[in-house]
Amino acid sequence: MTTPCTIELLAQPFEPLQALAAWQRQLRCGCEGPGTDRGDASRVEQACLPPAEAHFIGRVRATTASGAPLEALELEHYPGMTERQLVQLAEGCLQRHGVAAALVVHRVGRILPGEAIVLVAVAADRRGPAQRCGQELLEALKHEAPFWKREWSGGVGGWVEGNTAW
Amino acid sequence: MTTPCTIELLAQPFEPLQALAAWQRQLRCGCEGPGTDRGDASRVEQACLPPAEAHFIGRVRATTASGAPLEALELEHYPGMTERQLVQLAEGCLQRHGVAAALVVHRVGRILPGEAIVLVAVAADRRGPAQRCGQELLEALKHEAPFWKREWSGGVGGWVEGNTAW
Amino acid sequence: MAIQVRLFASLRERAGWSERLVAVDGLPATPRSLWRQLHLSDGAEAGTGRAGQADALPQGIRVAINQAFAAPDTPLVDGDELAFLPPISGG
Amino acid sequence: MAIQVRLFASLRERAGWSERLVAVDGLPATPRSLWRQLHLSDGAEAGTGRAGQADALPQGIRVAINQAFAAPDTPLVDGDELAFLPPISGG
Repeated sequence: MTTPCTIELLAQPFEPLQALAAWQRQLRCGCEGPGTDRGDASRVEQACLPPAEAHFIGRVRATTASGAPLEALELEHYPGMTERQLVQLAEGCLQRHGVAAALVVHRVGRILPGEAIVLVAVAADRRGPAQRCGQELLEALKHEAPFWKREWSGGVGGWVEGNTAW
Repeated sequence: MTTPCTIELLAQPFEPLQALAAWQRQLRCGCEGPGTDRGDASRVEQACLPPAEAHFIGRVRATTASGAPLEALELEHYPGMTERQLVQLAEGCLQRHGVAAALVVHRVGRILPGEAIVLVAVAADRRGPAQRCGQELLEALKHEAPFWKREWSGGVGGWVEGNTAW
Repeated sequence: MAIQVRLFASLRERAGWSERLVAVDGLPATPRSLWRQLHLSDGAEAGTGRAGQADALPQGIRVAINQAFAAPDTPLVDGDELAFLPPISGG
Repeated sequence: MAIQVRLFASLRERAGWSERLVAVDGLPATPRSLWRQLHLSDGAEAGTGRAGQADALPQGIRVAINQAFAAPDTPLVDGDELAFLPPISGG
Protein backbone atom coordinates (compact mmCIF):
# COMPACT_ATOMS: atom_id res chain seq x y z
CA MET A 1 0.00 0.00 0.00
CA THR A 2 1.07 3.55 -0.70
CA THR A 3 0.90 6.30 1.89
CA PRO A 4 -2.09 8.58 1.24
CA CYS A 5 0.08 11.70 1.67
CA THR A 6 3.24 12.30 -0.33
CA ILE A 7 5.29 15.36 0.66
CA GLU A 8 8.40 16.50 -1.20
CA LEU A 9 10.63 19.51 -0.57
CA LEU A 10 12.98 20.06 -3.50
CA ALA A 11 16.07 22.25 -3.74
CA GLN A 12 16.19 21.81 -7.53
CA PRO A 13 13.72 22.70 -10.30
CA PHE A 14 11.04 20.11 -10.99
CA GLU A 15 8.61 19.47 -13.81
CA PRO A 16 5.06 19.35 -12.34
CA LEU A 17 3.64 17.01 -14.99
CA GLN A 18 6.47 14.53 -14.37
CA ALA A 19 5.85 14.72 -10.63
CA LEU A 20 2.15 14.03 -11.28
CA ALA A 21 3.01 11.06 -13.50
CA ALA A 22 5.23 9.58 -10.77
CA TRP A 23 2.48 10.11 -8.20
CA GLN A 24 -0.10 8.42 -10.42
CA ARG A 25 2.23 5.41 -10.87
CA GLN A 26 2.50 5.25 -7.08
CA LEU A 27 -1.30 5.37 -6.69
CA ARG A 28 -1.70 2.57 -9.23
CA CYS A 29 0.91 0.41 -7.52
CA GLY A 30 -1.08 0.45 -4.29
CA CYS A 31 -3.95 -1.28 -6.06
CA GLU A 32 -2.20 -4.29 -7.57
CA GLY A 33 -3.26 -7.32 -5.61
CA PRO A 34 -1.44 -10.67 -5.77
CA GLY A 35 -4.29 -12.14 -7.83
CA THR A 36 -3.88 -9.68 -10.70
CA ASP A 37 -4.30 -11.47 -14.01
CA ARG A 38 -1.24 -10.87 -16.20
CA GLY A 39 -3.14 -10.13 -19.40
CA ASP A 40 -5.54 -7.77 -17.67
CA ALA A 41 -2.91 -5.96 -15.64
CA SER A 42 -2.89 -2.66 -17.49
CA ARG A 43 -6.66 -2.37 -17.26
CA VAL A 44 -6.68 -3.23 -13.55
CA GLU A 45 -4.05 -0.56 -12.96
CA GLN A 46 -6.04 2.01 -14.88
CA ALA A 47 -9.24 1.28 -13.03
CA CYS A 48 -7.41 1.87 -9.76
CA LEU A 49 -6.82 5.56 -10.29
CA PRO A 50 -9.56 7.36 -8.35
CA PRO A 51 -12.37 8.89 -10.46
CA ALA A 52 -11.56 12.50 -9.53
CA GLU A 53 -8.20 14.28 -9.52
CA ALA A 54 -7.61 17.98 -8.87
CA HIS A 55 -4.22 19.67 -9.35
CA PHE A 56 -2.77 23.08 -8.74
CA ILE A 57 0.57 24.37 -10.03
CA GLY A 58 2.03 27.65 -8.78
CA ARG A 59 4.90 29.29 -10.66
CA VAL A 60 7.18 32.19 -9.79
CA ARG A 61 6.03 35.48 -11.31
CA ALA A 62 8.34 37.62 -13.45
CA THR A 63 7.84 40.66 -11.19
CA THR A 64 7.99 41.48 -7.50
CA ALA A 65 4.93 42.42 -5.45
CA SER A 66 5.69 46.06 -6.23
CA GLY A 67 6.02 45.42 -9.97
CA ALA A 68 9.83 45.48 -10.39
CA PRO A 69 11.51 42.77 -12.52
CA LEU A 70 12.22 39.76 -10.32
CA GLU A 71 15.65 38.16 -10.58
CA ALA A 72 14.90 35.25 -8.28
CA LEU A 73 12.82 34.13 -5.37
CA GLU A 74 14.60 32.73 -2.33
CA LEU A 75 12.59 30.33 -0.23
CA GLU A 76 13.65 29.68 3.34
CA HIS A 77 12.06 26.92 5.42
CA TYR A 78 12.42 25.24 8.82
CA PRO A 79 13.92 21.82 8.03
CA GLY A 80 12.02 19.18 9.95
CA MET A 81 9.12 21.33 11.05
CA THR A 82 8.11 22.29 7.51
CA GLU A 83 7.87 18.65 6.40
CA ARG A 84 6.05 17.71 9.60
CA GLN A 85 3.55 20.54 9.20
CA LEU A 86 2.89 19.65 5.57
CA VAL A 87 2.16 16.04 6.50
CA GLN A 88 -0.19 17.14 9.30
CA LEU A 89 -2.00 19.64 7.09
CA ALA A 90 -2.39 17.10 4.29
CA GLU A 91 -3.57 14.31 6.57
CA GLY A 92 -6.09 16.57 8.30
CA CYS A 93 -7.41 17.75 4.95
CA LEU A 94 -7.69 14.20 3.61
CA GLN A 95 -9.67 13.07 6.61
CA ARG A 96 -12.00 16.05 6.65
CA HIS A 97 -12.90 15.58 3.00
CA GLY A 98 -12.77 11.79 2.87
CA VAL A 99 -10.19 11.91 0.12
CA ALA A 100 -7.99 9.02 -1.09
CA ALA A 101 -4.56 10.58 -1.59
CA ALA A 102 -2.68 13.87 -1.74
CA LEU A 103 0.64 15.07 -3.15
CA VAL A 104 2.48 18.24 -2.16
CA VAL A 105 5.71 19.22 -3.91
CA HIS A 106 7.29 22.48 -2.77
CA ARG A 107 10.52 24.16 -3.83
CA VAL A 108 13.04 25.58 -1.37
CA GLY A 109 16.14 27.68 -2.00
CA ARG A 110 16.67 29.88 -5.05
CA ILE A 111 13.87 29.76 -7.67
CA LEU A 112 13.83 31.55 -11.02
CA PRO A 113 10.84 33.30 -12.65
CA GLY A 114 8.63 30.80 -14.45
CA GLU A 115 9.83 27.84 -12.38
CA ALA A 116 7.24 25.85 -10.48
CA ILE A 117 7.26 26.61 -6.77
CA VAL A 118 4.36 24.47 -5.59
CA LEU A 119 2.28 21.53 -6.80
CA VAL A 120 -0.75 20.22 -4.93
CA ALA A 121 -2.68 17.21 -6.20
CA VAL A 122 -5.61 15.36 -4.67
CA ALA A 123 -7.24 12.10 -5.78
CA ALA A 124 -10.74 11.28 -4.57
CA ASP A 125 -13.89 9.38 -5.34
CA ARG A 126 -15.83 12.53 -6.26
CA ARG A 127 -15.05 15.87 -7.88
CA GLY A 128 -16.33 18.06 -5.01
CA PRO A 129 -14.07 16.64 -2.28
CA ALA A 130 -11.09 16.54 -4.68
CA GLN A 131 -11.46 20.22 -5.58
CA ARG A 132 -12.34 21.42 -2.08
CA CYS A 133 -9.51 19.47 -0.45
CA GLY A 134 -7.02 20.73 -3.04
CA GLN A 135 -8.01 24.35 -2.42
CA GLU A 136 -8.00 23.99 1.33
CA LEU A 137 -4.61 22.29 1.34
CA LEU A 138 -3.10 25.02 -0.83
CA GLU A 139 -4.41 27.76 1.46
CA ALA A 140 -3.28 25.82 4.53
CA LEU A 141 0.29 25.41 3.34
CA LYS A 142 0.47 29.06 2.35
CA HIS A 143 -0.47 30.15 5.85
CA GLU A 144 0.48 27.29 8.18
CA ALA A 145 3.67 25.72 6.83
CA PRO A 146 6.91 27.56 7.76
CA PHE A 147 8.10 29.00 4.45
CA TRP A 148 9.48 32.49 3.92
CA LYS A 149 9.88 34.14 0.54
CA ARG A 150 12.52 36.72 -0.30
CA GLU A 151 12.26 38.59 -3.59
CA TRP A 152 15.56 39.52 -5.26
CA SER A 153 15.37 42.51 -7.57
CA GLY A 154 18.16 44.85 -8.64
CA GLY A 155 20.56 42.92 -6.42
CA VAL A 156 18.49 43.68 -3.31
CA GLY A 157 16.53 41.06 -1.36
CA GLY A 158 13.25 41.87 0.41
CA TRP A 159 11.23 39.52 2.60
CA VAL A 160 7.62 38.98 1.59
CA GLU A 161 5.28 39.23 4.56
CA GLY A 162 2.03 37.38 3.99
CA ASN A 163 0.38 35.97 0.88
CA THR A 164 -1.52 37.34 -2.09
CA ALA A 165 -5.30 37.20 -1.73
CA TRP A 166 -7.21 34.18 -2.96
CA MET B 1 -0.94 33.96 -30.63
CA THR B 2 -2.81 30.98 -29.30
CA THR B 3 -6.57 30.94 -28.78
CA PRO B 4 -7.42 31.26 -25.07
CA CYS B 5 -9.86 28.32 -25.26
CA THR B 6 -8.87 24.90 -26.55
CA ILE B 7 -11.69 22.37 -26.91
CA GLU B 8 -11.16 18.76 -27.93
CA LEU B 9 -13.70 15.94 -28.33
CA LEU B 10 -11.93 12.61 -28.64
CA ALA B 11 -13.32 9.24 -29.74
CA GLN B 12 -10.16 7.46 -28.54
CA PRO B 13 -8.54 7.14 -25.08
CA PHE B 14 -6.22 10.00 -24.13
CA GLU B 15 -3.56 10.50 -21.48
CA PRO B 16 -4.46 13.63 -19.46
CA LEU B 17 -0.87 14.49 -18.52
CA GLN B 18 0.18 14.34 -22.18
CA ALA B 19 -2.75 16.55 -23.12
CA LEU B 20 -1.66 19.03 -20.43
CA ALA B 21 1.93 18.97 -21.71
CA ALA B 22 0.74 19.74 -25.24
CA TRP B 23 -1.44 22.57 -23.94
CA GLN B 24 1.46 24.06 -21.96
CA ARG B 25 3.65 23.97 -25.09
CA GLN B 26 0.89 25.82 -26.90
CA LEU B 27 0.67 28.44 -24.12
CA ARG B 28 4.44 28.96 -24.26
CA CYS B 29 4.45 29.32 -28.03
CA GLY B 30 2.05 32.24 -27.81
CA CYS B 31 4.66 34.19 -25.84
CA GLU B 32 7.67 33.94 -28.13
CA GLY B 33 8.12 37.33 -29.70
CA PRO B 34 10.38 37.98 -32.72
CA GLY B 35 12.94 39.67 -30.47
CA THR B 36 13.59 36.60 -28.34
CA ASP B 37 17.28 36.22 -27.59
CA ARG B 38 18.47 32.76 -28.73
CA GLY B 39 20.50 31.97 -25.64
CA ASP B 40 17.78 33.04 -23.26
CA ALA B 41 14.95 31.34 -25.15
CA SER B 42 14.23 28.52 -22.73
CA ARG B 43 13.98 30.87 -19.82
CA VAL B 44 11.72 33.26 -21.72
CA GLU B 45 9.43 30.35 -22.58
CA GLN B 46 9.28 29.19 -18.99
CA ALA B 47 8.48 32.62 -17.67
CA CYS B 48 5.54 32.82 -20.06
CA LEU B 49 3.50 30.08 -18.40
CA PRO B 50 0.97 31.87 -16.17
CA PRO B 51 1.68 31.78 -12.41
CA ALA B 52 -1.41 29.71 -11.54
CA GLU B 53 -2.71 26.56 -13.17
CA ALA B 54 -5.66 24.45 -11.98
CA HIS B 55 -6.54 21.04 -13.48
CA PHE B 56 -9.30 18.51 -13.06
CA ILE B 57 -9.30 14.95 -14.40
CA GLY B 58 -12.44 12.82 -14.32
CA ARG B 59 -12.20 9.06 -14.88
CA VAL B 60 -14.85 6.41 -15.46
CA ARG B 61 -15.80 4.54 -12.28
CA ALA B 62 -15.67 0.76 -12.04
CA THR B 63 -19.34 0.53 -11.02
CA THR B 64 -22.67 1.89 -12.22
CA ALA B 65 -24.71 4.44 -10.23
CA SER B 66 -26.53 1.50 -8.60
CA GLY B 67 -23.28 -0.28 -7.69
CA ALA B 68 -23.16 -3.02 -10.35
CA PRO B 69 -19.87 -3.70 -12.16
CA LEU B 70 -19.58 -1.36 -15.14
CA GLU B 71 -18.47 -2.85 -18.45
CA ALA B 72 -18.29 0.43 -20.32
CA LEU B 73 -19.70 3.90 -20.50
CA GLU B 74 -21.14 5.08 -23.80
CA LEU B 75 -21.09 8.80 -24.36
CA GLU B 76 -23.41 10.31 -26.95
CA HIS B 77 -23.13 13.94 -28.01
CA TYR B 78 -24.60 16.39 -30.52
CA PRO B 79 -21.85 16.90 -33.09
CA GLY B 80 -21.49 20.59 -33.80
CA MET B 81 -23.62 21.87 -30.94
CA THR B 82 -21.52 20.19 -28.25
CA GLU B 83 -18.30 21.82 -29.50
CA ARG B 84 -20.04 25.16 -29.91
CA GLN B 85 -21.48 25.01 -26.40
CA LEU B 86 -18.11 24.08 -24.88
CA VAL B 87 -16.44 27.04 -26.57
CA GLN B 88 -19.18 29.39 -25.36
CA LEU B 89 -19.07 28.06 -21.81
CA ALA B 90 -15.27 28.28 -21.67
CA GLU B 91 -15.13 31.78 -23.15
CA GLY B 92 -17.80 33.05 -20.76
CA CYS B 93 -15.98 31.53 -17.82
CA LEU B 94 -12.64 33.00 -18.90
CA GLN B 95 -14.11 36.47 -19.20
CA ARG B 96 -15.99 36.34 -15.90
CA HIS B 97 -12.87 35.33 -14.00
CA GLY B 98 -10.30 37.28 -16.00
CA VAL B 99 -8.40 34.11 -16.79
CA ALA B 100 -5.68 33.66 -19.44
CA ALA B 101 -6.46 30.29 -21.02
CA ALA B 102 -8.58 27.16 -20.69
CA LEU B 103 -8.44 23.62 -22.01
CA VAL B 104 -11.34 21.16 -22.17
CA VAL B 105 -10.78 17.60 -23.40
CA HIS B 106 -13.83 15.35 -23.38
CA ARG B 107 -14.26 11.76 -24.55
CA VAL B 108 -17.15 10.59 -26.69
CA GLY B 109 -18.17 7.06 -27.70
CA ARG B 110 -17.30 3.93 -25.73
CA ILE B 111 -15.14 4.48 -22.63
CA LEU B 112 -13.76 1.80 -20.30
CA PRO B 113 -13.55 1.95 -16.48
CA GLY B 114 -10.47 3.85 -15.38
CA GLU B 115 -10.15 5.77 -18.66
CA ALA B 116 -10.19 9.55 -18.49
CA ILE B 117 -13.50 11.01 -19.62
CA VAL B 118 -12.87 14.70 -19.00
CA LEU B 119 -9.95 17.07 -18.45
CA VAL B 120 -10.39 20.74 -17.59
CA ALA B 121 -7.38 23.02 -17.18
CA VAL B 122 -7.21 26.75 -16.53
CA ALA B 123 -4.17 29.04 -16.53
CA ALA B 124 -4.39 32.40 -14.79
CA ASP B 125 -2.46 35.13 -13.07
CA ARG B 126 -3.73 34.15 -9.61
CA ARG B 127 -4.72 30.95 -7.84
CA GLY B 128 -8.27 32.07 -6.90
CA PRO B 129 -9.51 32.78 -10.43
CA ALA B 130 -7.75 29.65 -11.77
CA GLN B 131 -9.46 27.40 -9.23
CA ARG B 132 -12.84 29.12 -9.37
CA CYS B 133 -12.92 29.18 -13.18
CA GLY B 134 -11.90 25.52 -13.34
CA GLN B 135 -14.68 24.47 -10.98
CA GLU B 136 -17.28 26.59 -12.70
CA LEU B 137 -16.33 25.34 -16.15
CA LEU B 138 -16.52 21.72 -15.00
CA GLU B 139 -20.01 22.23 -13.53
CA ALA B 140 -21.10 24.15 -16.62
CA LEU B 141 -20.08 21.44 -19.05
CA LYS B 142 -21.71 18.76 -16.91
CA HIS B 143 -25.05 20.57 -17.05
CA GLU B 144 -24.99 22.74 -20.16
CA ALA B 145 -23.08 20.84 -22.85
CA PRO B 146 -25.10 18.19 -24.71
CA PHE B 147 -23.59 14.89 -23.56
CA TRP B 148 -25.51 11.79 -22.58
CA LYS B 149 -24.05 8.86 -20.67
CA ARG B 150 -25.21 5.28 -20.99
CA GLU B 151 -23.92 2.73 -18.51
CA TRP B 152 -23.37 -0.81 -19.82
CA SER B 153 -23.56 -3.55 -17.21
CA GLY B 154 -24.40 -7.22 -17.68
CA GLY B 155 -24.92 -6.57 -21.39
CA VAL B 156 -27.69 -4.05 -20.69
CA GLY B 157 -27.37 -0.32 -21.33
CA GLY B 158 -29.12 2.29 -19.17
CA TRP B 159 -29.17 6.04 -19.74
CA VAL B 160 -27.91 8.19 -16.89
CA GLU B 161 -30.25 11.08 -16.16
CA GLY B 162 -28.47 13.95 -14.45
CA ASN B 163 -25.14 14.20 -12.68
CA THR B 164 -23.70 13.17 -9.33
CA ALA B 165 -23.74 15.91 -6.68
CA TRP B 166 -20.76 18.21 -6.32
CA MET C 1 -42.05 24.70 -44.51
CA ALA C 2 -39.60 21.93 -43.65
CA ILE C 3 -37.92 21.41 -40.29
CA GLN C 4 -35.08 18.99 -39.66
CA VAL C 5 -35.88 17.29 -36.34
CA ARG C 6 -33.19 15.48 -34.33
CA LEU C 7 -33.53 13.27 -31.26
CA PHE C 8 -30.79 12.13 -28.89
CA ALA C 9 -30.06 9.40 -26.36
CA SER C 10 -33.18 8.05 -24.57
CA LEU C 11 -35.52 10.16 -26.75
CA ARG C 12 -33.97 8.76 -29.92
CA GLU C 13 -34.28 5.21 -28.66
CA ARG C 14 -37.88 5.61 -27.51
CA ALA C 15 -38.98 7.15 -30.81
CA GLY C 16 -36.97 4.71 -32.90
CA TRP C 17 -35.46 7.42 -35.12
CA SER C 18 -32.75 10.03 -34.80
CA GLU C 19 -33.30 12.49 -37.62
CA ARG C 20 -36.31 13.33 -39.79
CA LEU C 21 -37.29 16.07 -42.20
CA VAL C 22 -40.76 17.17 -41.12
CA ALA C 23 -43.17 19.14 -43.32
CA VAL C 24 -45.19 21.67 -41.33
CA ASP C 25 -48.46 23.09 -42.73
CA GLY C 26 -50.20 25.08 -40.01
CA LEU C 27 -48.55 28.21 -38.60
CA PRO C 28 -46.99 29.17 -36.24
CA ALA C 29 -44.91 26.05 -35.69
CA THR C 30 -42.88 25.86 -32.48
CA PRO C 31 -40.80 23.12 -30.80
CA ARG C 32 -43.78 22.52 -28.53
CA SER C 33 -46.21 22.07 -31.43
CA LEU C 34 -43.80 19.76 -33.26
CA TRP C 35 -43.35 17.65 -30.12
CA ARG C 36 -47.13 17.12 -30.17
CA GLN C 37 -47.37 16.63 -33.91
CA LEU C 38 -44.69 13.92 -33.82
CA HIS C 39 -46.24 12.20 -30.75
CA LEU C 40 -42.88 12.25 -29.04
CA SER C 41 -44.42 11.60 -25.62
CA ASP C 42 -45.53 8.13 -26.84
CA GLY C 43 -43.94 5.44 -24.72
CA ALA C 44 -42.84 7.84 -22.00
CA GLU C 45 -43.42 6.56 -18.50
CA ALA C 46 -44.57 9.82 -16.91
CA GLY C 47 -47.54 11.97 -17.84
CA THR C 48 -49.17 9.54 -20.24
CA GLY C 49 -52.01 8.65 -17.92
CA ARG C 50 -53.37 12.14 -17.45
CA ALA C 51 -55.80 13.62 -19.93
CA GLY C 52 -54.57 16.67 -21.80
CA GLN C 53 -50.95 16.16 -20.71
CA ALA C 54 -50.19 13.20 -22.91
CA ASP C 55 -48.56 15.33 -25.60
CA ALA C 56 -47.05 18.07 -23.40
CA LEU C 57 -43.30 18.67 -23.61
CA PRO C 58 -41.96 17.03 -20.42
CA GLN C 59 -40.09 19.23 -17.91
CA GLY C 60 -36.62 17.70 -18.28
CA ILE C 61 -36.54 17.93 -22.08
CA ARG C 62 -34.59 20.86 -23.54
CA VAL C 63 -34.84 22.32 -26.99
CA ALA C 64 -32.15 23.45 -29.41
CA ILE C 65 -32.78 25.37 -32.62
CA ASN C 66 -29.88 25.44 -35.09
CA GLN C 67 -27.62 23.98 -32.40
CA ALA C 68 -28.29 26.61 -29.74
CA PHE C 69 -30.59 26.26 -26.72
CA ALA C 70 -33.99 27.86 -27.34
CA ALA C 71 -37.36 28.29 -25.61
CA PRO C 72 -40.05 25.68 -26.50
CA ASP C 73 -42.32 28.39 -27.90
CA THR C 74 -39.81 29.97 -30.26
CA PRO C 75 -41.38 30.30 -33.74
CA LEU C 76 -39.65 28.02 -36.24
CA VAL C 77 -38.70 29.09 -39.73
CA ASP C 78 -38.20 27.05 -42.86
CA GLY C 79 -34.95 25.08 -42.80
CA ASP C 80 -34.46 25.18 -39.04
CA GLU C 81 -32.70 22.29 -37.34
CA LEU C 82 -34.73 21.44 -34.23
CA ALA C 83 -33.40 19.08 -31.56
CA PHE C 84 -35.05 17.65 -28.46
CA LEU C 85 -32.48 16.94 -25.72
CA PRO C 86 -33.07 14.63 -22.75
CA PRO C 87 -31.44 15.57 -19.42
CA ILE C 88 -27.71 16.18 -19.91
CA SER C 89 -25.13 14.00 -18.17
CA GLY C 90 -21.62 14.96 -19.25
CA GLY C 91 -18.23 15.18 -17.65
CA MET D 1 18.16 24.76 32.00
CA ALA D 2 19.22 25.14 28.35
CA ILE D 3 16.96 26.09 25.45
CA GLN D 4 17.98 25.89 21.81
CA VAL D 5 16.65 29.08 20.19
CA ARG D 6 16.21 29.37 16.42
CA LEU D 7 15.36 32.39 14.29
CA PHE D 8 14.21 32.47 10.69
CA ALA D 9 14.08 34.81 7.70
CA SER D 10 13.72 38.51 8.65
CA LEU D 11 14.06 37.76 12.38
CA ARG D 12 17.31 35.89 11.78
CA GLU D 13 18.70 38.71 9.68
CA ARG D 14 17.71 41.43 12.13
CA ALA D 15 19.23 39.59 15.09
CA GLY D 16 22.33 38.55 13.18
CA TRP D 17 22.18 34.93 14.32
CA SER D 18 20.11 31.87 13.48
CA GLU D 19 20.66 29.41 16.32
CA ARG D 20 21.86 29.80 19.92
CA LEU D 21 21.90 27.64 23.03
CA VAL D 22 20.49 29.86 25.79
CA ALA D 23 20.94 29.19 29.51
CA VAL D 24 17.85 30.14 31.51
CA ASP D 25 18.09 30.78 35.29
CA GLY D 26 14.79 32.23 36.51
CA LEU D 27 11.64 30.11 36.30
CA PRO D 28 9.19 29.74 34.66
CA ALA D 29 10.72 30.43 31.26
CA THR D 30 8.35 30.86 28.32
CA PRO D 31 8.80 31.88 24.67
CA ARG D 32 7.58 35.34 25.70
CA SER D 33 10.16 35.68 28.48
CA LEU D 34 12.96 34.46 26.22
CA TRP D 35 11.97 36.96 23.54
CA ARG D 36 12.48 39.69 26.16
CA GLN D 37 15.65 38.17 27.59
CA LEU D 38 17.24 37.98 24.14
CA HIS D 39 16.11 41.55 23.20
CA LEU D 40 14.68 40.20 19.97
CA SER D 41 12.59 43.34 19.40
CA ASP D 42 15.80 45.35 18.97
CA GLY D 43 15.94 46.89 15.55
CA ALA D 44 12.27 46.24 14.82
CA GLU D 45 10.50 49.12 13.13
CA ALA D 46 7.21 48.84 14.98
CA GLY D 47 6.54 49.09 18.72
CA THR D 48 10.00 50.23 19.74
CA GLY D 49 8.95 53.80 20.43
CA ARG D 50 6.36 52.99 23.08
CA ALA D 51 7.36 52.54 26.69
CA GLY D 52 6.75 49.06 28.10
CA GLN D 53 6.09 47.57 24.68
CA ALA D 54 9.67 47.58 23.46
CA ASP D 55 10.24 43.95 24.44
CA ALA D 56 6.74 42.58 23.82
CA LEU D 57 6.40 39.70 21.37
CA PRO D 58 5.00 41.37 18.21
CA GLN D 59 1.62 40.21 16.92
CA GLY D 60 2.76 38.63 13.65
CA ILE D 61 5.48 36.50 15.24
CA ARG D 62 4.57 32.85 15.85
CA VAL D 63 6.25 30.42 18.20
CA ALA D 64 7.23 26.78 17.69
CA ILE D 65 8.42 24.47 20.46
CA ASN D 66 10.13 21.28 19.30
CA GLN D 67 8.99 22.01 15.76
CA ALA D 68 5.29 22.35 16.55
CA PHE D 69 3.31 25.60 16.87
CA ALA D 70 2.84 26.60 20.52
CA ALA D 71 1.38 29.45 22.57
CA PRO D 72 3.84 32.20 23.63
CA ASP D 73 3.21 31.44 27.32
CA THR D 74 3.88 27.70 27.16
CA PRO D 75 6.34 26.75 29.96
CA LEU D 76 9.66 25.61 28.48
CA VAL D 77 11.54 22.59 29.74
CA ASP D 78 15.24 21.79 29.59
CA GLY D 79 16.36 20.80 26.12
CA ASP D 80 13.43 22.38 24.26
CA GLU D 81 13.98 23.71 20.77
CA LEU D 82 12.29 27.10 20.60
CA ALA D 83 11.77 28.93 17.31
CA PHE D 84 10.43 32.40 16.54
CA LEU D 85 8.73 32.54 13.14
CA PRO D 86 8.03 35.74 11.20
CA PRO D 87 4.84 35.87 9.07
CA ILE D 88 4.67 32.86 6.77
CA SER D 89 4.69 33.28 2.98
CA GLY D 90 4.72 29.91 1.28
CA GLY D 91 3.24 28.37 -1.85
